[in-house]
Amino acid sequence: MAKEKGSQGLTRVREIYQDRSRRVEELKAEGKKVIGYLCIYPVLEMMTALDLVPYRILGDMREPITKADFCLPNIVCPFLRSCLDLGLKGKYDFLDGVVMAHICDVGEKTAHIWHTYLNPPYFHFIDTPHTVHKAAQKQHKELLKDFKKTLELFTGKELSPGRLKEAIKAHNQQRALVRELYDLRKPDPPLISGTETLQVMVALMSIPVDEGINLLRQVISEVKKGKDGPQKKTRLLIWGSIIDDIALIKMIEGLGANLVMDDTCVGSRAYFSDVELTDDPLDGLAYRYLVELKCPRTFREAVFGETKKDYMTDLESRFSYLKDYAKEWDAKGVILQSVRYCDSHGYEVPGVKDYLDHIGLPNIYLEHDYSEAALAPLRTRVQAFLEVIG
Amino acid sequence: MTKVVILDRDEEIQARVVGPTGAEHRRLANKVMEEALEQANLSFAEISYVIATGYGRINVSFADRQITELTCHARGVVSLFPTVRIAIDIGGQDAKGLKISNGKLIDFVMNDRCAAGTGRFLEVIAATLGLKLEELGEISLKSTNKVKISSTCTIFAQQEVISRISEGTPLEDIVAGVHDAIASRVVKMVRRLKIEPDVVFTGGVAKNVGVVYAIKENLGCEVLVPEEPLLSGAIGAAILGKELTLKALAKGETIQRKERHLEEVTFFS
Amino acid sequence: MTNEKKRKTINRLQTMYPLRALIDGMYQRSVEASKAGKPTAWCMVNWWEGDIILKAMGIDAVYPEDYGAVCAAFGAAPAYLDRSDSDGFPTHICGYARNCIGYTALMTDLGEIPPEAPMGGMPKPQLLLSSDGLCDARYKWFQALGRYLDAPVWTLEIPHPGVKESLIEGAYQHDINFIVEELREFVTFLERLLSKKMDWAKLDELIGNTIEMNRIWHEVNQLRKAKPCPMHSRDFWSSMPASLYIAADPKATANLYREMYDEVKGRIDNKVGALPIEEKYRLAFVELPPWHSLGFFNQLAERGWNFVYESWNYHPPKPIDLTKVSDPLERIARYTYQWLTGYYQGAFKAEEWWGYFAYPYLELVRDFKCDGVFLHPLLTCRTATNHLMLVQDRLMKKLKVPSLVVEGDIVDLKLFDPADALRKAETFEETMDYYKKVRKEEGFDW
Amino acid sequence: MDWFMGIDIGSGTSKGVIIKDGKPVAYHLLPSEANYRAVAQKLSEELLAKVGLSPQDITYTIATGYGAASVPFSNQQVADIRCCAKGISSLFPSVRTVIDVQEMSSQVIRLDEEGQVTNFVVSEKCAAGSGRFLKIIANVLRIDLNDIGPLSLKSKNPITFTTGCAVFGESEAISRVSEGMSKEDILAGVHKALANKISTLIDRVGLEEQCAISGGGGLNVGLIKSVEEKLGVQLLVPPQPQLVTALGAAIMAQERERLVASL
Repeated sequence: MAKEKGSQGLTRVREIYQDRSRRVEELKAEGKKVIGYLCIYPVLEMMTALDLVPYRILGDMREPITKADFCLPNIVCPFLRSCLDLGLKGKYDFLDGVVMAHICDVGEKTAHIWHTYLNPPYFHFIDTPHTVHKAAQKQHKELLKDFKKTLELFTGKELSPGRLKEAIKAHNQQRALVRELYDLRKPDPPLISGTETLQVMVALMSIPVDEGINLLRQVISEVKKGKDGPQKKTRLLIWGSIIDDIALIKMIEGLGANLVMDDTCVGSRAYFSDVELTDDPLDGLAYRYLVELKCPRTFREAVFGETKKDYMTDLESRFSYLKDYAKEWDAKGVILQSVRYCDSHGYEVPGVKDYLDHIGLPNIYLEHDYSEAALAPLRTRVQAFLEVIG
Repeated sequence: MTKVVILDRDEEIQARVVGPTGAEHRRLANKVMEEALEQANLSFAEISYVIATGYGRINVSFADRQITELTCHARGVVSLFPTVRIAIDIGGQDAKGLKISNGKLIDFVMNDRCAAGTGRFLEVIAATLGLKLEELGEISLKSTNKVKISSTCTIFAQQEVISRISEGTPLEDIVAGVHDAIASRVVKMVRRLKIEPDVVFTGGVAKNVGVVYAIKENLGCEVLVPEEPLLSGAIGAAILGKELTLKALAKGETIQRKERHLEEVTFFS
Repeated sequence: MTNEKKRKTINRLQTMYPLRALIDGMYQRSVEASKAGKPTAWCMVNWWEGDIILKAMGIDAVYPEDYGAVCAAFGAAPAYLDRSDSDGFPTHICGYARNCIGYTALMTDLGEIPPEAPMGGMPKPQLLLSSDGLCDARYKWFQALGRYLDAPVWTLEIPHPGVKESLIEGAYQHDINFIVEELREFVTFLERLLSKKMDWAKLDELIGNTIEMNRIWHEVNQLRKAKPCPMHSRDFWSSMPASLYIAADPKATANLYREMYDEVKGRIDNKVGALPIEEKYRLAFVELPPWHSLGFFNQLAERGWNFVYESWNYHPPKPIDLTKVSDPLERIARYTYQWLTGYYQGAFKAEEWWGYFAYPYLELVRDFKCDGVFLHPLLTCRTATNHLMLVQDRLMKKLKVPSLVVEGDIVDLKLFDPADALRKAETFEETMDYYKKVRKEEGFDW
Repeated sequence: MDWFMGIDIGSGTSKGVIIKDGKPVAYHLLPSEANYRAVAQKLSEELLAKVGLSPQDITYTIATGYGAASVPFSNQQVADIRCCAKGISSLFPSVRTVIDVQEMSSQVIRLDEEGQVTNFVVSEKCAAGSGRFLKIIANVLRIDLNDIGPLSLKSKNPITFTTGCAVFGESEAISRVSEGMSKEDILAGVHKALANKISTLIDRVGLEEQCAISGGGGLNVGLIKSVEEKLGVQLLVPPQPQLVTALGAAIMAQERERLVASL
């Protein structure tokens, strides 16, 4: 992109990570419209196809929550509280619109509160189903049709299947490049650290897809040259709720580990599944954005409509991909982490642990308050975990 | 508390010193270290390896290496009780449960998120009751009908204790209740490791016979307590230090060491 | 329940007792059924969506959420909570879930219902029927029970559209179709699980009776607009399970509600309120009460506090005519959907976007002329809590009605502090007095 | 007779005030310690001695605060929030918002011209939102509680406590010290943290000037400064902030007719 002021690759990534909204605010100045989206369930392709810039709404674990308390109590997900807090402090005022989905209860409440108090020019709520039943898939497509209607109303443009397919191709291309980048974490030592990878992911979620593609290309070629990459250290996989700040990753890697793979939503969850190009593009989108996304907010069964449940089969069907990740990226242990008060992940923990113990993969569960300072008490746990798996 | 243990190569204790820990970690580490050297009557240069552990480990400027208290406690406890499977350690800052399988730490749980269930809890209560920490144990054993402390938070438990007193509840019953509160909290946490004998109880709080009793009650099994429960972590650290040194020597590697001097650090000029 | 005062501070309805008794029958029936080798199910509250179908298939269900309240009231909960915690479930998850997980773990260890289990306990189920209605903890929780039970989990979907989105052309229809198709799959599944066919005629009749039962129950509660309010929330909570769980034959239950209607109507005609003394303050109670210290309401009653309405989500939907809908499953779908979206028209007119859970209080507090709202955030129930601050803020802005916040929990007895609550309540009276004045000045009619 | 007594048994300190014609004529403070009954008794003896009265001379006594139930000689108990409002408006009739920072909790009270509570919010059961947090940190830093205010004013760049818990806060303070942070920066940080907590309470009930501070927190110039900065308002500070609630209780005793009527 001409606009990218010379600096490229990882330098550019760091610039964007430091000042996420700068690029979209430039684009706004050029007359583009920017739509904020929460979590990974809103369909990006539909926005891109209408020449809107999707911009991921994230929290800030370095900023104390002060404004959100009057409408979202402090016993709910601190990440969502932080997002709302930033919104109420005007940090997201540059957004022309906001789209949120029924990711979980608190996510749903956050959406309505956002709509009530911040009432952006465009607001849409996608009531994403919580099962993957056939009926749910069909419903999801209907919901995307509704989304399409309000988007068209807002932009005054028609969302044609042709443009949508173009957008799908673009986003699939970006996803392929992300996976290519993740492949560079397979060698020992990995060619890129977990910390830098996270910065890349955050950057991608802050700029238009085409710019993201170019950025990824530059990053990949730089990383392949492999200068000043990480040292050999204990290889770990990290699972759990959102990580949108390098603080935790940096701390873990600083204690003598390389995070070589993740199962989180500012990471593999957002990029590891493509959208199938179906005749009616909405079919592929409806399927991918309901069935293929890995967040535990969705209820899954080993065998749909089974009449007797077998625990291990159930765990296998829900978590075997973690075994594959561990194998492919040669992880020696797994860090399970979740922000406090996250039900979707909280209920999942004993199950994941049972599975990992079953396949003999050492693991530790860390719970944190989505606050940089409150990460300190985790140091000793992580260090001891590394001493244990030695 | 800051503890120093100096071992010789036969793991004989040459010096053991316990001093308070305050805001000034580093300065105290230095002070206690000097005492220990005096006791062992060694010069600092003669110490082959120094391992720092515990909450303030990063602040021990002269340590050759930092290792977490979890690993060190495990090692220390194993050296004292080779048959240990579960070690419970309650210190001033935190409480830990260690699962040990043939001498190695395999799993652990810890609480450092909240003062309840740590020694701090007892300190606060003792102060509230105008008692010395050491007195609590004996007093509680007199209790015939211990009270139930319903608040978890230390600070609110303290209020509860105060109102109990003004209600005229016998002191021993209150203290016994407090001991049960901390014990049940810690035991509940440690149960996640699936309790197997032998269970060893260490840390400053293990000096309190009342808590030892409460822990036994809550576990429903015996617990072993070392003579000097406070030192197991330091002993473990020293043993690990020795092992690292011998391993290095065996391989003929040179050992990375910090300079052997206690730089004076003064924050509070 | 526990520490109930003998002195009469609230005029309880006589017609409440037979309704309250039905819930005990629910547990007995289920245990007997299981002894007799008949299939039993554990259900999440699903607002009649799945209950009627189970009934038609002859399954006696119990509701672990209700059982959480039972265990709290009988003081059996702490042991179960501890077990859940030590099995590695976070301590911040739903209190009912911890209670149920602990209970189930214990039952699995023992191979039988734990001897000390209140109400004879919940028997080992053949089916776990969860729902994503209102709260996603409820299907995560049943999923987690897989650790202890081999019963399959079926999760019922209930759409939660936003107010605006629900009015997009075609949205209503696809939401209904969605539920209908889900229910059809569910029926097929049940037929396979129980290897017997659905008796559609019986289902059709049950639906009719359930809707009629709830219509009368709704009418009973409408009477509470009267001043003084003839029925206290405590009578609501005691009578609610009969409707919410279809604890007995809906036709028989309908008659009990009818009798309750007559008793309440009689009180109104004779100007008798739920309090023996003057009704000084009318309050709405939002969320579930502290089951283990209900005596607290007597102390408030002594101060002239009457509780005239409760969380809308424990009430039946606004009446809706479904007689023209022929497909029984579609009738269920429309009925449950009406329960969730019944206030959407009003919300849209008022241009209030605060969502299906919070908005109804705007209409309820206005229609029942409440002086204040008692918010009871349940520290381990996020779903019940996450919208309360919003309710508090909007009611103040829109209606000049203040809210009193008193933290508590549904199972963890430690979290509710009656002394502290009373201290706040005493002060809250001055606040309610003040806003009475303000509402007068601003031309509100109460 | 026209002497009235207000007794405020707080979790930290117990305070008593005697008024005549609405004017305080004697006050006394004692640490609450363990036995509330004893403290209450001692408190009233000291008070009576100061004005040379005997218990019979007191027409009416109202007890309030955490230990109000343990004041055997009181005629009535009233919630501290109401007493606080009453007390502050007798000192500053223009006050519409009062921030009451106590040992165990903080509360923000909105009041009308008669000192009637129009709205209020009490901090959650969390020591970090109360004066207790300050005590804990002062203790860690080995500084007298009375000195932390002035000392914190020296701070150039206060540290940020992002942690929401007093116990965390303590550990965090310890490690900040060992990182070489100055005591004044840490103290200023604590005050900032508490000020943040207070402003979130304010967000719930709204801020209407004039605004005053009461309770032990009112003795701490450091806290007052950070609250003023955070809220952008001047705080009115009574000469004896920790006595406000006891004073209010005494005044209510005088106005008991209204109270009796309302019961």
